[in-house]
Amino acid sequence: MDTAMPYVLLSAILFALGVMGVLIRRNALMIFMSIELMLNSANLALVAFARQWGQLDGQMFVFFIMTVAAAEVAVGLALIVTIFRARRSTNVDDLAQLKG
Amino acid sequence: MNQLLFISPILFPLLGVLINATLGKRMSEKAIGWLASLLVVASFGVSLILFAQLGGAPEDERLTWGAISLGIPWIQAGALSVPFGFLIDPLSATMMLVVTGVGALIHIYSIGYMHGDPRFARFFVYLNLFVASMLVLVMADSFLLMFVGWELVGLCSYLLIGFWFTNIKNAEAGRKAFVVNRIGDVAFILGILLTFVTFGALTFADVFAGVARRGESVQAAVAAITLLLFIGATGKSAQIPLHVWLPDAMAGPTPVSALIHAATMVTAGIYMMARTHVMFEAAPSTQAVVALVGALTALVAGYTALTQFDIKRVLAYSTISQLGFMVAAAGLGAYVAGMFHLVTHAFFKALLFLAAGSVIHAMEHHGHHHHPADPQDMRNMGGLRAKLPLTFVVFLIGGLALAGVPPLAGFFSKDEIVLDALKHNLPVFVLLTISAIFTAFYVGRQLVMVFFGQPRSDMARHAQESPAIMTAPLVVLAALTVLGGALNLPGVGALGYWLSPAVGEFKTHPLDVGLAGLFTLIALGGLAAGWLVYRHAFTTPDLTDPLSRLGPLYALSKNAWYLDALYQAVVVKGFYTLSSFLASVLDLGGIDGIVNGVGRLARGVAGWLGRAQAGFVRAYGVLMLIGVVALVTYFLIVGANAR
Amino acid sequence: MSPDLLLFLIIALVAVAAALGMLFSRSALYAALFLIMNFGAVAVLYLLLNAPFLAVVQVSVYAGAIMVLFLFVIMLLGAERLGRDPEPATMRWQRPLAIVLAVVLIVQAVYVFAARAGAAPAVAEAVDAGPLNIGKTLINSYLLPFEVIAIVLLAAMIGAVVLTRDK
Amino acid sequence: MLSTITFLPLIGALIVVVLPRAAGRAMRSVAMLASLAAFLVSLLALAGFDMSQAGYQLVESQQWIPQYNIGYKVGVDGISIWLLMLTTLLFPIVIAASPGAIHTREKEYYALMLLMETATLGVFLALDMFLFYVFWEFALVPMYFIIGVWGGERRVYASVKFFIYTMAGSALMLVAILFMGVTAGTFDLERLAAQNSLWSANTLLFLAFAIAFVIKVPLFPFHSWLPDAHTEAPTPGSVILAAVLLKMGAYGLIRFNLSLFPEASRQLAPLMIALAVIGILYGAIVAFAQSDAKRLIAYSSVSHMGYIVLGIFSLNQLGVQGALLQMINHGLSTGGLFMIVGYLYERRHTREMARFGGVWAKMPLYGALALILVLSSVGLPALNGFVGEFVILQGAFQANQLWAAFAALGMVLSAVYLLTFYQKIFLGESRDPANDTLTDIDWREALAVAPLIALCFVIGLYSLPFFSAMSASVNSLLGAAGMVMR
Repeated sequence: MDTAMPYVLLSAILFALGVMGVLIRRNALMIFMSIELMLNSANLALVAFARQWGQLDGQMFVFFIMTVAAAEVAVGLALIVTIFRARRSTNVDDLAQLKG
Repeated sequence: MNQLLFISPILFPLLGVLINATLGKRMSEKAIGWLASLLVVASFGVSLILFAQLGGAPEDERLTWGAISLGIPWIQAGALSVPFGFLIDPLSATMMLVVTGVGALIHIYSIGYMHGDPRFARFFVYLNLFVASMLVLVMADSFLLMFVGWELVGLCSYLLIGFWFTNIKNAEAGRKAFVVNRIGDVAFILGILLTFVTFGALTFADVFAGVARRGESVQAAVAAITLLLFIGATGKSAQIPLHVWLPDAMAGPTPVSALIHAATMVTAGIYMMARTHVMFEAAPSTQAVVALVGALTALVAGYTALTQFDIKRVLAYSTISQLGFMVAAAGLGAYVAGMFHLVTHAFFKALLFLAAGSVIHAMEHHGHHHHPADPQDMRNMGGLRAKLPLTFVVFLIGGLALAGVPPLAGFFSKDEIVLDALKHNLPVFVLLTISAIFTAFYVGRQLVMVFFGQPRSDMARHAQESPAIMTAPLVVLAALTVLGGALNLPGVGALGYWLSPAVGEFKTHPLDVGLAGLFTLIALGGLAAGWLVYRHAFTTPDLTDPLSRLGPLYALSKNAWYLDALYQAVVVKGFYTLSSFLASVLDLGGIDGIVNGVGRLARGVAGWLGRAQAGFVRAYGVLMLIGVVALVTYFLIVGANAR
Repeated sequence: MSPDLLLFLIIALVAVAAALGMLFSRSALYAALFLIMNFGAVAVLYLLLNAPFLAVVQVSVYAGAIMVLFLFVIMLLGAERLGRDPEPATMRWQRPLAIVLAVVLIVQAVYVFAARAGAAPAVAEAVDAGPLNIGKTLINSYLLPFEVIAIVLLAAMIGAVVLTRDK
Repeated sequence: MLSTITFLPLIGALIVVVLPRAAGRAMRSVAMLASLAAFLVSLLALAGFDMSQAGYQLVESQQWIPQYNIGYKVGVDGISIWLLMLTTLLFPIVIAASPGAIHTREKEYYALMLLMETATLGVFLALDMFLFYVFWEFALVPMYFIIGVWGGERRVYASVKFFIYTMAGSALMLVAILFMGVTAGTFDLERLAAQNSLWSANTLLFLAFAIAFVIKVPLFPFHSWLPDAHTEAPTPGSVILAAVLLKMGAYGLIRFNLSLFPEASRQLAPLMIALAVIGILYGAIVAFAQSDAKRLIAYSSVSHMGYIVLGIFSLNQLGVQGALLQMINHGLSTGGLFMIVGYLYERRHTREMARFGGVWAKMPLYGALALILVLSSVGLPALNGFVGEFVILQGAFQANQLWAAFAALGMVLSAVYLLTFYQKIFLGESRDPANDTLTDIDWREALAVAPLIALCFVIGLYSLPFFSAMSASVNSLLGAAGMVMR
């Protein structure tokens, strides 16, 4: 294959699916997973571009994004657990107020 | 040094203002009163010295001899430069003597009159301030500096009319005087603005030189300027239609009425016209207006004075009427006659007012203290001839002078004015003649009502002569009233020749015996008529005026031609209505309404949008997505076009 | 059709299928498993894209550590069965709209690909992306971000502990 | 030196902030000292100011955001020198008068007051458009809080209205500033003015600036925030608002509109003159109908500020100089009047004029001082107001005789409403028994207004130094703009 473009297309499709997931699911966990999917698709695009231009920087970015994603998951899950303890629910529609 | 001497007449009373305003609380009445009076006397003394020095100067130098500038400009911006410059020429020197001389007498009189007033010191502060301001007006060498004095005397008038301010009526009279004067002042200011735009200068000398040099080319401008200046004069000198403030100004203490509202301040308009006669003479159309307005004022006010009961109101309308004579003289170009009448009027009208003050003082202080009756109502008087012999004599002298009985001062000065009118302007002559008849009549009426017959109230019955400090100035003024005519006797014309460098060509003429006879007859006839009509009036509890039988004619006079009522109904009411309409409807409802309306609209839109911001994360997400899709679509389209 | 392309298509299909499976599975547990599958597929794609190191990291960190964390939480909260909450009245428009928009986004992506992919330049020469080279780059050019990201991880760890601590 | 003046109050504010909450006395002293120090240094600046020079003096220039050629540049010329003095003079006075009006949250209050001084000084001294804008917007914030926290009953409404109205006005100005700065590649005011041919006739840019400024002035019909803000603000806030903040707008009109857009100024001068004259008469007539003393003075400001705009857009030497002097005059007399009304409010807690009457009899000194300020506002010769008004009218008369004649009518109306104001409160008989216990002002209160009154006389009798300091700058401004040089 002499082009990385199909990878980019796939990345876009996965990204869109992730967006859809964020928007149609109401469970905070599911939304969170969809976000992971989106991040992952972005990573794919970056790797594809790195391949396209024959440089390592894209891969470096992916490395950092993965690290940040790990941190994000840790904090995000901790938040979900805390909220679940308080509300007995992981439904984001129940969280429409900006107060505890 | 010379400069200091020249302006010291102004500085003396100002010193009095400073001392009495700051230390007056801790000084005794005597100290306050004499300090203030002596400072004005000092002013008078310096004025006399200056007058003598001016007289010693060669005649053709008298216009410039006393021109001084303090060297520091008052206003200097762009091309506009107004120095503190003063001018002592025959005209202003004469006026200075009148102001400080009569002023000093009235200061002394006030020591007695204001005795015991809780704001004694303040009264003398105001009086001194007035003298200083009036001298600024008189001595100014430029329009703008004259305007400073012009406004400041108005301020003093305001403060003194409302001197007993706890009575709201006095305060309102003061405000009315100030506001009506301000209307005239705005015209004055516009005249000054136009003068500067036309001539590029504001000093009298420069402007007059400009008028002389440019002649025809500035005629229209000069006509407009003089008309505006004259409107200013109608305010200050109480000419129709702006005369309505002066009768109300009688709310002030009587010495104030004598000094400000009879002898000096109200004559400022005539003085100003004499000062700027070069311009008025270059504007014949304005002069015609001036003469007519003056004569009409003389008639209208004289007619009103016929039926007033308040002793001071009679004199007030009489003042307006006499000012009308002077203004008419100025309009006829007879500035000497006008100034002559100004001087004699200052003597006899100050005398009349102070004598009236003596009467009121006697009525107030020696009658019942809890009198419900008005001590100024002539119907409560009567028979005071016996109680107040000295006051009676001086009042009689003043009254006869006012009526124009020879050989008192008023006769000669009035005679000169009507002679000029007869020569130049017949309608004005007719109006002035009728007015003279009225004058004699109301003087007779007043004399009878106040001094003859029997006392008609307890106050009148218990009246006692005023103290010497009040009567002494009366005697001096009476002497001046008797001798004042000598200033400018027909055929001699001392004052006329003295003033002529400043107010233009003068040539005395011998007494016109026919005219003098006619006016003597008018004076005596009017006095007799007043005597006859009022000899037995008001003796019964029925207090109606014998003249009330004239019906509408009486009502017209009694209500001062309904002018006050008209102004009240149209101008004052109209202003109130306009003001509350603008404030509540246009401002709060309209302009502020629009502002708040925009605010409400914004809040409405925000509320509508806010419902989308209910906190549902997924809703936000969709909105974001809409944005993303829109952006992508946009770039697709742009990209497509770019290719 | 080259073998590369064939391989790519198969794996891409797996990835998309897994994503869809995650999207529409009723159970969070299944969803998580579908996501792991997707991540695995993407890891293979990394290999194809000359990123072996990332592929390994993807499997170990993403599919391994992160998703295990997810599974723990799901089981901890007992939320593996997702209740069918009634849609709030004001939000009824939201779900269809989201689907439509997402589809539009996909269509746009495909359109761009169809219209423009032919114009894309050929891929460059592959560089050495082995662990050694990656490590060198990381320590040389990306030292500061590397340090920063370490702090971020530390902060996240502390934050997670603090947040979930029982009062 | 100018930076010292500008930031001395800021230092004072920082000190106030770290003081303990209970140390009210120390806070007052620090605030007083900081503002007095700024005043003293500004006196030095005045002494070092060369009146014959037209350009900016005591300039301090520094790079700030070099990427966009934004600099920190301050300087003073004949146009701003007296505004600088007015500002530094008024803040100590206001701080001296504050203890009577402010009883809560003193720490925040004094800190905000000092911040306000820094901001307003910055506005008058900034010679970089961007810097100017920063100070301009920053001046809003302390005033917003001063009205909103220490104000009267409707303080929240008034402060929000004040903030949003003026903020909305300056939004367009920001756009214009950015546009011009980017187009010209510099934000330096001097360099922008030197190449003003780029926008000289651009009415859109003119309006973008003018709207921001006339709202602040405020010019009819953009005045409706003013009565509310003035009425609800605490006394010191009203004084600063009237004396200093309104001047920012008029100053901006001269500094920016006249020098950057001379051609557009000339084109739009008839409109501005018409609005100014309508404002003069309208403000006066509406003032007459007010029953609240502060509202009356607020509308009188609308009227008086109309004179200033009239003078500015006469576009001649007399008009602009008169306007500049009148800015000082208005600061002195209206500021003084607000303090006077404040004294009464502190004693009686009402501003309804109908509840007073005969106060002069109870408070002789107070009545006399109030009368002087009223007369100064009325425009009585020998006091400051007359000099300014006359010079403005003379300038306006050269520009347009008819409008000037209408403007002169304002002199009658000002006498009407101000004397009515004086009469309702000070004359006649007391209309409320609560007035019986009124006591005359003490020496501290008298001393606070004394400088204002003294200056009223000084300017009224000896305006020479005031005019001569500004004439060179005004001359060169108008000359550079190619305007009439009369």
